[in-house]
Formats: sequence, structure tokens, C-alpha cells
Amino acid sequence: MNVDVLVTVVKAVVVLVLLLQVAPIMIWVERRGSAFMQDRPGPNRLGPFGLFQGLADAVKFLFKEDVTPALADKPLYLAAPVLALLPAFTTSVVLPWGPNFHWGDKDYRFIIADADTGVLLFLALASLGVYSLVMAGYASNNKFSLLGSIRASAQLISYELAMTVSVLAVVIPVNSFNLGDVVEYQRTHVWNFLPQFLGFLVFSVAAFAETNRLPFDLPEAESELIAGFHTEYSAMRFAAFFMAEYTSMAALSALGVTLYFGGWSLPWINYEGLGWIGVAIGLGTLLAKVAVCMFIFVWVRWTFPRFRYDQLMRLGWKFLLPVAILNLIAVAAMTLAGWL
Amino acid sequence: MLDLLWLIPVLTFTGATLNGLFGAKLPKSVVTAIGVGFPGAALLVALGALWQFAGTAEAFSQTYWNWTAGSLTIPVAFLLDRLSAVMLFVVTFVGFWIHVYSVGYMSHESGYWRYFAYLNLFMTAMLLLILGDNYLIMFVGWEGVGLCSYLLIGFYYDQVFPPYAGKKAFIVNRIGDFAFLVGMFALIATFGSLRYADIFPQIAANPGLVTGSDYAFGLPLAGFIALCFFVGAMGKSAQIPLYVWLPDAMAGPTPVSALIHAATMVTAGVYMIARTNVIYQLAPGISQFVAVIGAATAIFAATIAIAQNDIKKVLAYSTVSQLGYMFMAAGLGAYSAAIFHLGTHAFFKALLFLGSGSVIHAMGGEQDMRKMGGLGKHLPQTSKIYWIGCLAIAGIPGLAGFFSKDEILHAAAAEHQWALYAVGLITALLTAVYMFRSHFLTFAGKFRGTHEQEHHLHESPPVMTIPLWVLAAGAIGAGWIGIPELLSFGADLNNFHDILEPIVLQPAGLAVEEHHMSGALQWVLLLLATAAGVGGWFIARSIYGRERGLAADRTFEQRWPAVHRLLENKYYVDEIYDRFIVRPLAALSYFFWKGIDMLVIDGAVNTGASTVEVAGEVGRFSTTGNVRNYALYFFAGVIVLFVWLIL
Amino acid sequence: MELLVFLIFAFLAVAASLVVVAHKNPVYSTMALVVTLFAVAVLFVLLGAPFIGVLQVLIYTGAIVVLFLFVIMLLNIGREESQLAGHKAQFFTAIFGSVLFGGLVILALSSVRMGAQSDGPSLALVSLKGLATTLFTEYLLPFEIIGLLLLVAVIGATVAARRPPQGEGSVHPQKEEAQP
Amino acid sequence: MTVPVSWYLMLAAALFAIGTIGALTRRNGISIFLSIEVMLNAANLTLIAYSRQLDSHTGQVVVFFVLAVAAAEAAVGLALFIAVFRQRHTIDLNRINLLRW
Repeated sequence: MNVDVLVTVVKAVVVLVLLLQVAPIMIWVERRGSAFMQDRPGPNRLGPFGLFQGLADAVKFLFKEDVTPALADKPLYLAAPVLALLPAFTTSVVLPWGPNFHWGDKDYRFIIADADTGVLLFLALASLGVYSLVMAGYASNNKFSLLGSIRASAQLISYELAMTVSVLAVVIPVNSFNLGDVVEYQRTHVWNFLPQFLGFLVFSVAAFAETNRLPFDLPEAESELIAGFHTEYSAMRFAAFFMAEYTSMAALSALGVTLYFGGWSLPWINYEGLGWIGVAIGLGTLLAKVAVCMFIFVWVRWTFPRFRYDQLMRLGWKFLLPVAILNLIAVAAMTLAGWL
Repeated sequence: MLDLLWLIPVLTFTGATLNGLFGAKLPKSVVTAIGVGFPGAALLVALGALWQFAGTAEAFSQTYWNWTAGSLTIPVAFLLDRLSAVMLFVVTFVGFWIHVYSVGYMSHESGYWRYFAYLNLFMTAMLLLILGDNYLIMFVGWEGVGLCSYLLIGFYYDQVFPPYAGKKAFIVNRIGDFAFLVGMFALIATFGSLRYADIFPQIAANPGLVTGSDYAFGLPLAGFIALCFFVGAMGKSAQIPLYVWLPDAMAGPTPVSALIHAATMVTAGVYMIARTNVIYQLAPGISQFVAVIGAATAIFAATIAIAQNDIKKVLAYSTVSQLGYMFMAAGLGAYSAAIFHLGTHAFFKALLFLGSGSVIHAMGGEQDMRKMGGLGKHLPQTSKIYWIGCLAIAGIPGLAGFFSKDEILHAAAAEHQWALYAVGLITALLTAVYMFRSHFLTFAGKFRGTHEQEHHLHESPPVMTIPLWVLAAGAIGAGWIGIPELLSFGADLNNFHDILEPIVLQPAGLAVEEHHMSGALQWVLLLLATAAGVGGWFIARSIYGRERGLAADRTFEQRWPAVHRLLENKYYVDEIYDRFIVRPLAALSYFFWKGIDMLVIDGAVNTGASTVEVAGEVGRFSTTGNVRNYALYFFAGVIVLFVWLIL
Repeated sequence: MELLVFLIFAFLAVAASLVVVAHKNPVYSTMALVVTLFAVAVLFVLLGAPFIGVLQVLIYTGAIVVLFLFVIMLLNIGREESQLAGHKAQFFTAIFGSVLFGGLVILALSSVRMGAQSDGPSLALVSLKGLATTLFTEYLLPFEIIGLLLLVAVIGATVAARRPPQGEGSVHPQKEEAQP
Repeated sequence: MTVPVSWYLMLAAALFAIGTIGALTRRNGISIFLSIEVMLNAANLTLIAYSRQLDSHTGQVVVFFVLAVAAAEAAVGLALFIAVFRQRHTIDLNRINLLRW
């Protein structure tokens, strides 16, 4: 068997295992975090600090009855949750998870798919996420679901634009779409959030919208649409949406960290000299940064109220997009001037 | 001043433009100032230019712009040589005084501003005609005067006859213009130019160029061009058979008749033939034809004039007759004599017309001589002036007509064209008869009109009489620049005889025939001419003088009713034209209208239209309104194209 | 390997496009279109145009087709399809013509065997820099014009889809008017 | 094992024919649009295939433009459908036949 293929498989397995842990952990973090913010105990029965609550939830989802509405459009109804997981997990193939490592007589990058089109591929795959929402809402044959789907499709397209433009601004000084190159660039220069603070702001706001998190959770807005596009889902299918949401949050966080906060790197550390320990430190650093981001997701969710739909659209089209374009132009000009 | 040659037509054109555009809104005094002031200024400039020209006597040419169409280049240029100098003087001088006269004559007309706009425009066109450096400029002027003639004949457009007469003049003139155009095309085709200075020296140096093989209709080029140009001149200058429009043109205001249909425009044909003399010299047959037509016109018109009762008609036929004289001279090769007669005729015929105008003005528009008579008492100045005009045209020695007419008869005799001479002499006699007849009928005897008219009779205001006296002076004195050799008593006082020497080019190889007549013969001829004039006066006096009035006419009518009717109805020429040309043409037009145009052409078009309509009726069912069907048609087309491409 | 990928995704593309064309429900058609587009994008990558492939997914499936879905759901277009006279003729003519056309092309292509190079696409072809250089030098003007076209399309779409002014859609101007 | 470029072209032809069938036989406006997108994609595939065959970027650049044009077409076309739907409450092209004789 080819060593290259073996290395790729190993990388993929490591990343997949890591990502699969996100959802259970996040269930606990979300519940305990919200409880902490609202000054109440939260789940505290199962294990220390209720740490096994995630496990319990998983078991519950697995054994609940899987209900399919009678008038649902069955194939689409069944396919939607599966489709939701697809972009969440596939996007991570272009992310750099750690420094280069040596195997056999070759250097490898800790990226599963070391593609030239890196970040574009990420965005392309992420943009497929909208289909699961739309399919789910449409197939449920429920007016709340349908409304959620319509909202989702419009919202995701709108914020994708702003996000893409802000990401492109990062790519300009790096001169490559490859996220590994982005990290390498930040190791020799200052982290991107400093010169591109505007872009970072736009990206983070768009990230909330892209993951349907509060304050942009219009597609599921429980006070208006019950549960939006997944109103009719239950049991493991519901859990799949849950998982997809947290996983894509993690993937987007990783992307944001990679783009603006040096990815797996910390300044003044010579990872290459440390060998496998360096790789471990890099991976740990990345996970730590992602964890901070995830906590911010939770923190924001329990802090801000929900936007109205027209406010959402106005913010996306009339504020974020112009700011992102402004940022793009500024970065391009600075790059031309040689400041970056 | 010679450099300001361009200013002369521009001045008159400015007058025409100002009056034409704003005249309706301007007060009458301003219209008068513009209408007379600009031709006056033009006259001053022309006199200045002529003064300077007389000093150098060199042909002067000025190019302003070149009009280029393909390989043909026509310069917009003016030429002042001796020929155009004479014409320039006649046109501006006589023209100006007729403008002055018009102020009085037209003072009560409603279209006062329009009249002066037209008249100034006419001056412009006429000046273009005579000053042009080439045939095209001449043609522009030629058409321009035709247009103004049409406009002015039809000046009283609210009446029935004047517009009709205007149309008639215009249409008859088109026949001649067509021939003129053909002649110009022949010139362009042969020489690639229309400039006099390009063509004539070339022909003079190498006559073989135009006299060689047949060009068209069995004529060599010279003959063809000469014939074409003469047909053009026939129309413009009212020669047989195209003279019919001129008598009708009297429907216009009388000063117009004086200026356009006596003094200037109708002489354009003579001017053109004099200008083209080289070609006519090389076409002796056509020249002879010109002379014969001229002579025939002269006597033909004179006989009609005798039986006319309308004072302006008499003068109109007189004009036709005198124009015939000029053409006779031109045909005989006596171009100087033709131009001489043109000049003197301009003076005395303008004088006569204006005099008749004065009479008509006094009579309140009445033109029939049978209702006049005894006006000498009421209009003493007009009577005298008219008398001078009659003497001048009759060829009484000492006045202008005598000298110029004598030149022409002399030329005929010198060429041994005795038949033409005889015709000329008889015409001279007839001329004297009908002119004095008109004078006697108008001014002598008792008044035959209504009491109201008699009460109303008055002498014309000075603004009309002063131009009359100026022209009368011309009618008396204009002849003295060309005193015949015989009367010069040794000194060469005939200043006009050689005036066209630089213009009349001698074609190479054409022998100069010096016809020298014996002194005695010349004396005899001179006396004969004088006798004709004086005899005419006596005849007229004995028939119409004193109190006799119209009695003789009635006697004549009773004795030879057929002859009288024939003459009174102008030999039925108009009726003949109507019967043999106008009506067949109308019938043919009707046939083309109903048969060809409506049946064939419209039918073809309508057939096409209804075919399309039927096709549309059927084809519209393919437009189902369903976009998908259209897409299918589109796709079918793509397949066809594709198959065609790969096969 | 390439052959395998090609065969899989070619089959996927054809099958999905058949669903696009044949399915009565426009939502299914749209979903099938997504599959077709994705499959073709993979083929683009195989042909040495990874950038175009990614763009295809990003723009086509990520934005354009979502727009289709949005409109389908907004207008709630069901399965109802009318049956009008003359449809059968249209139907069979279209199928016959299309099959004829496709058959002709495939027939024509089967006789020529081109591009059987043993090596994959050249590095220069795959390189993003080369594509960018071509796009921004040789095709700069068309690129700018396309930008203009998109702007015009945005304006046109906005105008075409706008409600008549007196509708409830124009809350904001009324609000501004209400102020003294 | 490499695939001859002509196979891609044949695939494109097949896709194009399928798309054409859809565009000509469907009555739902949106479905026709979708079929047209399939046709566009077939054309794109051809362009990319020739880009590979000729080792030139031009084909890819043209596909880039086609993508942009498709975006514009979708935007305007869908806006028109919405406008038409407001008026006639259908986008069945058999019922939108104002151009009928």
C-alpha cells in the first residue's frame, strides 16, 4: 500500500475522531454554560458536573421512536439529516490541523486534502449545507418548516457573500488559497486579525448566521416557528441536525482561527524542531483556540436577543457586504503598497 | 471694387432673405428700404467694379470654392469680361430703376414684402447667371430666374389665371432646360469641365475636337451642343415654338414684365448663345437655323401684335419679336449686334412696359386699349415717355433702336442673307405700325372708358416717373455708343462693334470673311431701314391717328374676318398645342395613372401585400403563444444547421 | 483510477440529469440538478480545472440553485401540470430531435479518438496562477463587462420582482412620510 | 488508465440532449430553467474538455464567464417568474400564452 495514501487515511481518521467528539461535549457545555449564565445549576446528576449528560442524551436519541409524518415527502425527509452532516465533516479536509511531520523519508503537511483551492473548497462544501435545511423544511410538509426553509435559503446565501469576500481579503497577501500557506504566512507575519480587523468582524458575524446560531437563528426561531425546519424531526434524525450544527460550528471556528489567529501556531515556537511533540502541541493549540471560539458561540447565544428577519437581511446586505468589500479593497491596496 | 464682385449677388440675396423671412412683420417703409436699398447698393458696387474693369479691360475671374463630385470639379467662381460687363450693367441699372418704380406701382398691393423678396431673389439669380464662370453656375442662375419668374407671374395667386400662367411658363421652360442640361452633359463627357476658360480656348485651338465624326442625331458634337443650347434658349427667350408662355406671363405685375419678361431674363438665351459663340461658329447649320427661327419669330410675333387689344399683350409680342431679332443676329454671327440690341432693347422695352404700367395704374388696372384713348391730356409725362419708347423701338434715327436694329440688318445684308434681311425690314415696318397703333389708341383721341375711370385718371407719382425719365434717357442715348461706320464720317465711332472681340474666339482654320459693302449700298440700306420706321409711323397715324380710334380695326374685322380672327387668336397656336401636345399628354398621363400606375404597379404591390397577408393569416397559427413551441422551432433550426455543418 | 472516477461521475451526471428532466416535482428536479452539477464539477477537476470545479460548486450549487429552490418554495409550485392540445406533438418532436442531435454528435465523436495522452493534465493547465493571468490580461475587458452585466442583472431582477409601490412591501418610505 | 477527451465530449453531448428534451417538453417554467442549466453545464463540460485537449486556459475562462452569465440569467429569470406569478398565479408556460394568435 502506498505510504501517501496511508498517511492521508491516518490524518482523516484522527480528524474524524476529533470532530465526532464535538457534539456530545458541546451539549454539556451549552447546557451548563447557559445554566451558569442564568444562575441555575443545569444538568448535574450524571457524573461529575453532569459530564455524562451528553452520553445520556445520545442514548436517548438512539432509542426514541423515529416518527415520519404521513404526508411528508419521504425520500427527501429521510435524506435531509444525512445531508446535513456531509458539509460539516467534509469541510475539515482542507484545514491544517498541525505543523508538518516527518514519516518515512518524506515531509507531510497535517492537511487531509492539500489542495490549491483550499479555502474555496471549504466555502463550496459549506455552501452545500443549506440543502439539508431546505430539504428538511420542504419535505416535512409543515408550514413552519417551510417558512424556516425559505428563511434559511435566503439567509445563508446572503451571509455567504459577506463571508466569502472577507475570506478573499485574507487570501490576497498570502497569495494562495491553501490554508496551510495561510498559517505559514501568519507565522512569519503578524496574525491576520490585527491588519484585517474589519474582515474578522464580518467573518465572525457571518459565521453566526451561517451556523444558524443566535442571534441569527431565524430558520428555527422557536418563538415564531416552533423549531423551524426540524420541527417534525425526532430521535436520531434530530440528533443528526444537532451534530451537524455543532460540527460545522467547530469547522467554522477552526477556519476562523486558521484565517485570523495563526491556526495551530503560536509565536516563537519552533514546531519543526520538536518533531512529533511539536505536532501534538500544534494540534492542541488549535483545539484550544477552537474551544475558546465555541465558548464564545455559546456565550453569544445566551446573551443576545434574536434579530427580526428584515433586520437580518438589512445587516447582511447593507452593512456586512459593503464593509467586507471595503476591507477587501483596503487589503488589496495595502498589499500593493507592500505593507502586508 | 472688382474684388467685391461676389458682393453684388450677396447684397441682393440679403435683401431677398430679410424681406422673405421677416418682411411680413416689418413696416412697409423698412420693407421698401430693404427691397430697394440692397439692389441700389448692388448697383453701386457693380458700377464701381465696372469702372475698374473699364480701366483694365482684362477678363477678371474669382474662385470662391470648388465643388467636387468624383472626378468632376466645378469651381464656384465669377467671371467679369466684356460680355458679362454689359449684362451686369443692364441688369443692375435697369433692375434698380424698376425696383424704384415698383415702390410706387405696388404701393397698394397686399403682398408688398413678398413682391420685393421675389424681385431681389430674381436679381440674385440673374446675377449668378451672367457672372458665372461656368455653365453650371449659369444653370443655377438660369433655374433661379425661372423660379422667380414662376413666383412673380403667379404673384396674384388668389386669382385664377396668374397661377396657371406661372405654371405654363415653368413647364414650357423645363423643356428648354432639359435640352440645356443635355448639352451640359455632353460638354462634361467630352471636356470634363464646364468652365468657359477651359472649353473655349481648347475648341478654338483645335476645332477638330468638336466638328469630327457624328456625335448624335447625325450631328457633330458642336452641332449637337449648339442645338441643345438653342433649344434651352428657345424656352427661356420665348422663340418659336416655345414662345407661348411669354404672352401669358403678362399676368404678373407690370414692373415684373418690364424687368423679367422684357429686359433681363428673356435675354438670357441670347447671352448664352453669345457666350457659346465658338461652338456656334463651328456649327454653321445650327447657326443658320437659329437665324431662321429668330427671323420667323420676329415677323410671326409682329403680325400677332398688330391685332392685340391688350396693351401689355402688344408689348409682350413685341418683346418676342425683338428677341427674334436678337437671335437672328446671333445666328448670323453678329454677336456684338445681338448684345447691342439686347442692351438697347432692355432700355426701351422696360421703358415701354413701365409706361404701360403707368397707364394701367392710372386706369385702375384696365389693360384693354379699346377702353382707353385720349390719355395724353391726363398723363402728359407718361404720354411723352411712351412716345419716346415708340420712336426708339421703331428705329427712328437718333434713338437707340435705330442703331442696334441697323446693326442687325447690316449684318444680314453683309452675309448676303437677303431673305432674312427682307423679313427683318418688314418686321421693322410692322413694329413701327403696332407700336404707334398702341400709342394712338392709348393717348390720342377721345376717352372710351367709363366715367368713373375718367374721373380717377391721374399722372403717376414721381417715384414712378423719375425711373421712366431715366430709362427714357437710356432709350435715347444708349444707341450712341454704336454709331455705324457710315455715319461716323471717317472716325471710328462704333464703339460697340468690336466690344466682344475678346469673347468671340476665332476657331482655327475658319476663314475670316470680310464682307465689305459699297458705301452706296450701305446708304441705301440705311435709308430703307429709316423708311420702314418712319413709314410705319405714317401708316399707323393714318389709320389710328386723330379721332379715328378703333374704326379702322372694325373695318378690318368686317372685311377680312378670317384674317382678323386668326391674328387676334394668335394663329391658334395655344389651341394647337393644346390639341396636339397637352391633351395627348394628359391622355397618356391618364393612361399611365389608371393603366400602369394603378393597375400594374399598385396591382403588383397589392398582390405582394395580399400574398403576405394571406401568408400571415396562415402562418400565424405557428405562433401558438407557447414559448416552448418557439424553443422547439429554434432547436430544429439548430439541428438543421448542425447537420449542414458536419455533412 | 481516472477511468473509474470518470465512469462513476459520468453515470451520476447522466442519471441525475435524467431525473432533472423527468421528475414531476420541481424540488426533486432541483436536487437532481445539484447532483449533476456536483458530478460535472468533479469531471472538471479530472480535466485539470480544479478552480472551475470549485467555482461550479460554490456559485452554481451554493447560490444559483438555492435561488431556484427559494423561488420554488416561495411560489409553492406543486406537481400540477396542464395538458393542452398539441403537447404530444411537441413532446415527441422534442425527444426525437434531441436524441437525433445527441446521437449525431456522439456518432461523430466516436469515430475520432482524440486526447488519449497517457499523462494527466499539464501542471501549467492546472495552475491557478496561469488561469488568473489569462483571465486578468487577455480577457480583462470581458471580465469587466461581465461585472457590469451582473450589476445590470441585479438591478433588473430587483425591479422585476418588486411589488407595486402601494403594497405592504414599502413600509419604510411610509414610515418616513409619517414623520412631521 | 486515462480517459480520452472525446469521452467527455460524448458525455457532454448526452447531457446536452437530455437538457434539451427537458427544456422542450417541460411545462413548468422553473423546470425548463433547470433543464437549461443542464444544457449550460454540458456546454461548460465541452469547453473544459477542449481546454484540456488544447492545453489552454481560454476554455476555463469562458466557463468562468458562463457561470457569471448563468447567475445573471437565474437572477433575472426568477425575478420575472415571481412577477409573472403575481399577475397570473401560475408559471405554467402553457397558460402563459399572451403571444398566441
